[in-house]
Amino acid sequence: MKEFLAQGGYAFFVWGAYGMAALLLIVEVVVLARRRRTILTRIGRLVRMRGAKTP
Amino acid sequence: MKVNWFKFAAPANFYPVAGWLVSVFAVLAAAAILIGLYWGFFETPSVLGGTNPQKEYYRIIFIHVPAAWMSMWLYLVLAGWCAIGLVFNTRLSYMMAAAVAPTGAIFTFLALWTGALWGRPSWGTYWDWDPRLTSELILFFLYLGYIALHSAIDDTRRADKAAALLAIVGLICVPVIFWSINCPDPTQCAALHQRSSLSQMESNILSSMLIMAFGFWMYSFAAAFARLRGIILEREADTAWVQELATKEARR
Amino acid sequence: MLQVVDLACRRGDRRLFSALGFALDPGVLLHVRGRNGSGKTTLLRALCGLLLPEQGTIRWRGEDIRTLGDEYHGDLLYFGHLNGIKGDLTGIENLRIAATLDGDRIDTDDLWRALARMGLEGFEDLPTRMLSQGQKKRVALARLVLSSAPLWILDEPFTALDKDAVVLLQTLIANHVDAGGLAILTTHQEVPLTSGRIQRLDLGTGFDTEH
Amino acid sequence: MLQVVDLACRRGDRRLFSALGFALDPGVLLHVRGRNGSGKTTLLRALCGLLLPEQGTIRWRGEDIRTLGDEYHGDLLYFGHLNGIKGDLTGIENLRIAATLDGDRIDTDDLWRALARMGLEGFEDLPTRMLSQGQKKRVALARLVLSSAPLWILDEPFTALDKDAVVLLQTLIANHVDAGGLAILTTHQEVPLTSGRIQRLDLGTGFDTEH
Amino acid sequence: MGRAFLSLLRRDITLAMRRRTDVLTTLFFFVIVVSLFPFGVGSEQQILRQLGPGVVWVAALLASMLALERLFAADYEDGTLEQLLLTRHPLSLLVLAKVTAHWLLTGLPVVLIAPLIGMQYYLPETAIVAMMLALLVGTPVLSLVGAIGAALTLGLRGGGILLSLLILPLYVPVLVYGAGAVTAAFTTPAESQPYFYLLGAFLVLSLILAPLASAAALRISLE
Amino acid sequence: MGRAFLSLLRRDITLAMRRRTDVLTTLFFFVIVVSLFPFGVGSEQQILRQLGPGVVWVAALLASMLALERLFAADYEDGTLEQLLLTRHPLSLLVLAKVTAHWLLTGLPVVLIAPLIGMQYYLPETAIVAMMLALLVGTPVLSLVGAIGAALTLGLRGGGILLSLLILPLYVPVLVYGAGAVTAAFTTPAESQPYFYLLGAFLVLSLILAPLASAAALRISLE
Ligand code: HEM
Ligand SMILES: Nc1ncnc2c1ncn2[C@@H]1O[C@H](COP(=O)(O)OP(=O)(O)OP(=O)(O)O)[C@@H](O)[C@H]1O
Ligand SMILES: Nc1ncnc2c1ncn2[C@@H]1O[C@H](COP(=O)(O)OP(=O)(O)OP(=O)(O)O)[C@@H](O)[C@H]1O
Ligand SMILES: [Mg+2]
Ligand SMILES: [Mg+2]
Repeated sequence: MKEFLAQGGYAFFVWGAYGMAALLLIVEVVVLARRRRTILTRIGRLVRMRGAKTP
Repeated sequence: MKVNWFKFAAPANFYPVAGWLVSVFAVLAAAAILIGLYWGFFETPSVLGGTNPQKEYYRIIFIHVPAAWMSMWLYLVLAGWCAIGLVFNTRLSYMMAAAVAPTGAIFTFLALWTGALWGRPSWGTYWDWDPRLTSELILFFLYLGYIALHSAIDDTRRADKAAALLAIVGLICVPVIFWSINCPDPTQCAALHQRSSLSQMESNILSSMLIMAFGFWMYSFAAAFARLRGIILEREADTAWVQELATKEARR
Repeated sequence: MLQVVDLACRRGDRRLFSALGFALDPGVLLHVRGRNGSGKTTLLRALCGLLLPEQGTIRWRGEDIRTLGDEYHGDLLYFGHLNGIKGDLTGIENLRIAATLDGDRIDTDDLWRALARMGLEGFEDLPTRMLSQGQKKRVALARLVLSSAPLWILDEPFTALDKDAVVLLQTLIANHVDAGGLAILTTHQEVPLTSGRIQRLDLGTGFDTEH
Repeated sequence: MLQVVDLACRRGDRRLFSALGFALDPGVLLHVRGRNGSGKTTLLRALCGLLLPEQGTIRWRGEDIRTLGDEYHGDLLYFGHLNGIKGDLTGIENLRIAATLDGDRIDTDDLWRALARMGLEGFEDLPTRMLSQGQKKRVALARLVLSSAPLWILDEPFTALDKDAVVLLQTLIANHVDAGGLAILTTHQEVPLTSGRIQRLDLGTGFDTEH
Repeated sequence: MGRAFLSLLRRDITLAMRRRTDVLTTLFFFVIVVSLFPFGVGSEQQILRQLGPGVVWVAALLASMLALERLFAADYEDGTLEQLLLTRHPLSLLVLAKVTAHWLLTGLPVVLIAPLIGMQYYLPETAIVAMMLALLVGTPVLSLVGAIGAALTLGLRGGGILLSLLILPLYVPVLVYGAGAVTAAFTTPAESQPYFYLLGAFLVLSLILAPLASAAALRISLE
Repeated sequence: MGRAFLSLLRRDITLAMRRRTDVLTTLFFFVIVVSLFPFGVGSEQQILRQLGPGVVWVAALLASMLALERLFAADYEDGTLEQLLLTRHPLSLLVLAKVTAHWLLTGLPVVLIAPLIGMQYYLPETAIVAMMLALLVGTPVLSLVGAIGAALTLGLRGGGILLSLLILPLYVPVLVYGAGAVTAAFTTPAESQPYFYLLGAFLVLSLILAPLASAAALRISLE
């Protein structure tokens, strides 16, 4: 295990690369999921506000 | 039976289709990336001998090369949607373009970042003004230009068209730029063209890299469609179907 | 001559008007009315082809203005909220360039006469940046004196003008319409429009004012 | 309260007016009239201290405004031909900053009320660049609702406003004057000014219009 | 059509001449940027000579770009651009007139002052001649390509700096071959010929495409 | 008074944030200008290292200057500047608020990205640290001094380029000592100390004088 993590002494480079890749992709996925939800709740609020005003 | 493809060009109809596509591509991407990583880390020799003495850091190749490929491919996709949008004036294609751009920029950045981390152990420097690296940097600037212009204009219709025009101008310029950097001395261009040597690669490495590339490709699809769904919702906020959807989601 | 069919325009995320349709014959003055923010400027810009409407077509002499393109522009004279004159050029220079670009061949005497007609005698040779608000507007409006375009589209042309200039502009518009031209204008001021045939178009209220 | 003695202003190489003198007591509305280019804007800017007059002094509560400096500015509210609002900020934000810089401590509810008073309900949260010409003007004028400055100087405040807004603005000015404030304004429109005491000042004709 | 072209060209030149500084300032900007470098880098003859072509071209790029920012902006703000859109003439022709005026006022002076700069950087004579020629062919390309960016960023806040983000990457080929031509001419002038062919090709290409693209961008920006 | 300062500072930052790109674009301009040079000069490590400090400082100068152009211009055009003049607060305080916002948005990001640039130019680590410090002290001076020029050229056509003519010469001392500090730190960090003292002195001086001068210039420009 230790050996695997060490990557033959090049841990910084290998994990640096993979770390950044994982970070960016995960952040993108999270941001995308969150964005959809915030948009929907915002629109929902707008609809409710409008609904309250008309009667 | 005749399928009316134009029906799907309406955002309202495409929204549920996109939702379905997202899950399909996400599953494919996850599978390919997991397989590729396993193969890449455990089934490839840790030291390459012969003409290409690389150590463990060659494992960066499994993200470096796929990311570089995706960065270029996605720019083509971006420009393609932009061109379709400008010619046929379809809203959905502009939305597609806007959905692809950030993912493309991310992959471009990844190619640069991983390349830099590879360059240090391999060439002894993080950065070099090598043609390939430089043109990737310029591609990054083109992506950023598209995104920056799009977000600087807040009338979405205008933003779509202006950014689309920029992407296409960029596309016309890309070959010129690429070639000018690759060939700073026009009298000796021929000598500079042989560089990549995919065929000499160890077959295990090659196949896991190709699997990773496939995974990244599927990931791009998934991310683009997911973003597209958000964009559709944002832009169609005052239509009945979005409002219905929003109230339904809120109740849940 | 000008025909508008089922027009709808959107600004930002609000639809301003839809299913708007009207037809104008030569010799008509159309007065577009509506509150602040009701979409008058938007409508006029769409009629010029400066803004792509969300839906609907605009026809000039039976043809879509999108296909007519520059040909339509040749028949059109538009005044927006901005004056469209260069502050660094004199009144004469501004007018000469505007006339040349309009394709009118006009000699210098005509230019001087037009400016004099607008009450700018003695100011023709000053860079327009040195003029007062109303004088700038007068320079811009001098184009109306020279223009041979059949269609005038004027967005609030009376602002900043003093009483004399308002009367003068009314006369110009009346003459244009009486000679078979077409004019479309907006104004909040109560200006008695003295032309033969006036049509009115009321745009939906943008919002309500309480007081 | 405001006293003008032997004022002369020059713009470019023309003297616009000279030996101008008047004094205004609290509760007076001064209507400055004159043709385009007669020097109304110039006079107003000189009264604000934005423009150094060629000759003469302007006194506020007995002291020269040059020596009063920023203290005078605290008592003053000026509207020029430009609106003085940022297109990228919303109406609320614009108003809040203006109020803070004026030194008024105003809570957010007051801001919303002021905009509602100006008929901008529903538009408070939009960047003002997305508003129509008249709506922008309304945002700018909302400062009048909040202001506690005794001296208002307004250069053509009625342009671009629709009828409702004109009436509203008239009411605001009348209230201000009735409460002992001072207002100086120019306008070409025939607006019946409904305040108690109105003084009129006619600036010499800038030039003549023939028609 | 020719009359409209000429009239607009003359207008823009008159406008610049009215503020006499306008013409000179681009030039001075160029000269100052070029002269700043020795302060930062030191004044060793060998280094400066190597730097010369690159610095001159980067400075020319920046000067062209800086002036470009105002290419349409002034017309946009006072409403004359709107009026240009509504004339009977093809917009791309009018754009070409404006770009021509812009080049005459900013590109040409840079070409003419180049020999002086070359001397500051101890360039050999052959290189100086090549530099003038390269600038003569290259700077119009900069103006033409930049016009697209200027049209796209019209009326946007922070337009100037956004403009640089958009068009500087597109300037790279001109920079590479422009500077390459000068460096190649250090010894024998003949060696720089291929560079000139390429620069010429860029010029032809951008003369054809850039006015069309700028016109389209203007229409979008004014919507 | 503090409230007015903060409120204006917050306003300017909000304005920039509204267009999220605004903050990033200055940065990218800087990065792009720095990246252009290798295209013109070639990519030899030895040359680039020598160029590094000079290029970084010249690019910082230009980035700061370009953004400065709009420091007062936007407020001038929409009439808010007029209103600022007519508040009860001293104008120099308000100017200082605007300059502070400007530096936070343009100077600070440049300082933070400097290490990356240093690597592109193969600078040694000591030099990179010195570069960051020098930029941290030097860029506020650029903003402060530039504000005077921005105020003077307000409302003039071709202001941007006139501005550069006025203030670039004033920037030269900062450039010389800033680049000097970096070069001196190539070997031993201690050698660059005197440069830092000088830069610090410039900063104090300009903090005191520049707001006053800019305020005076604004009053003249608006008359
Ligand atoms: C910061 C940028 C980059 C750096 C530092 C970098 C570095 C490297 C290194 C060190 C290798 C190992 C192969 C060798 O040693 O020759 C490599 C391989 C490769 N790179 Fe990059 N690269 C960068 C950007 C790019 C870009 C933009 C592309 C795509 C156009 C790319 C495509 C490839 C490919 C296809 C290979 C594998 C093929 C082979 O040479 O065997 N790289 N890269
Ligand atoms: N910046 C300037 N430089 C030189 N002269 C100017 C300048 N601005 C205005 N003038 C001159 O001063 C005179 C008065 O201008 P001013 O703007 O005060 O007029 P006004 O009464 O406000 O007119 P309007 O009703 O058109 O607004 C004008 O005749 C004009 O020629
Ligand atoms: N650039 C823009 N972006 C988004 N929305 C806009 C824009 N310009 C105007 N609008 C919106 O469009 C509506 C109509 O604007 P328009 O300028 O057409 O009104 P108008 O009838 O001319 O009003 P006014 O009498 O005040 O000139 C306004 O309510 C405004 O909110
Ligand atoms: Mg309007
Ligand atoms: Mg006036």
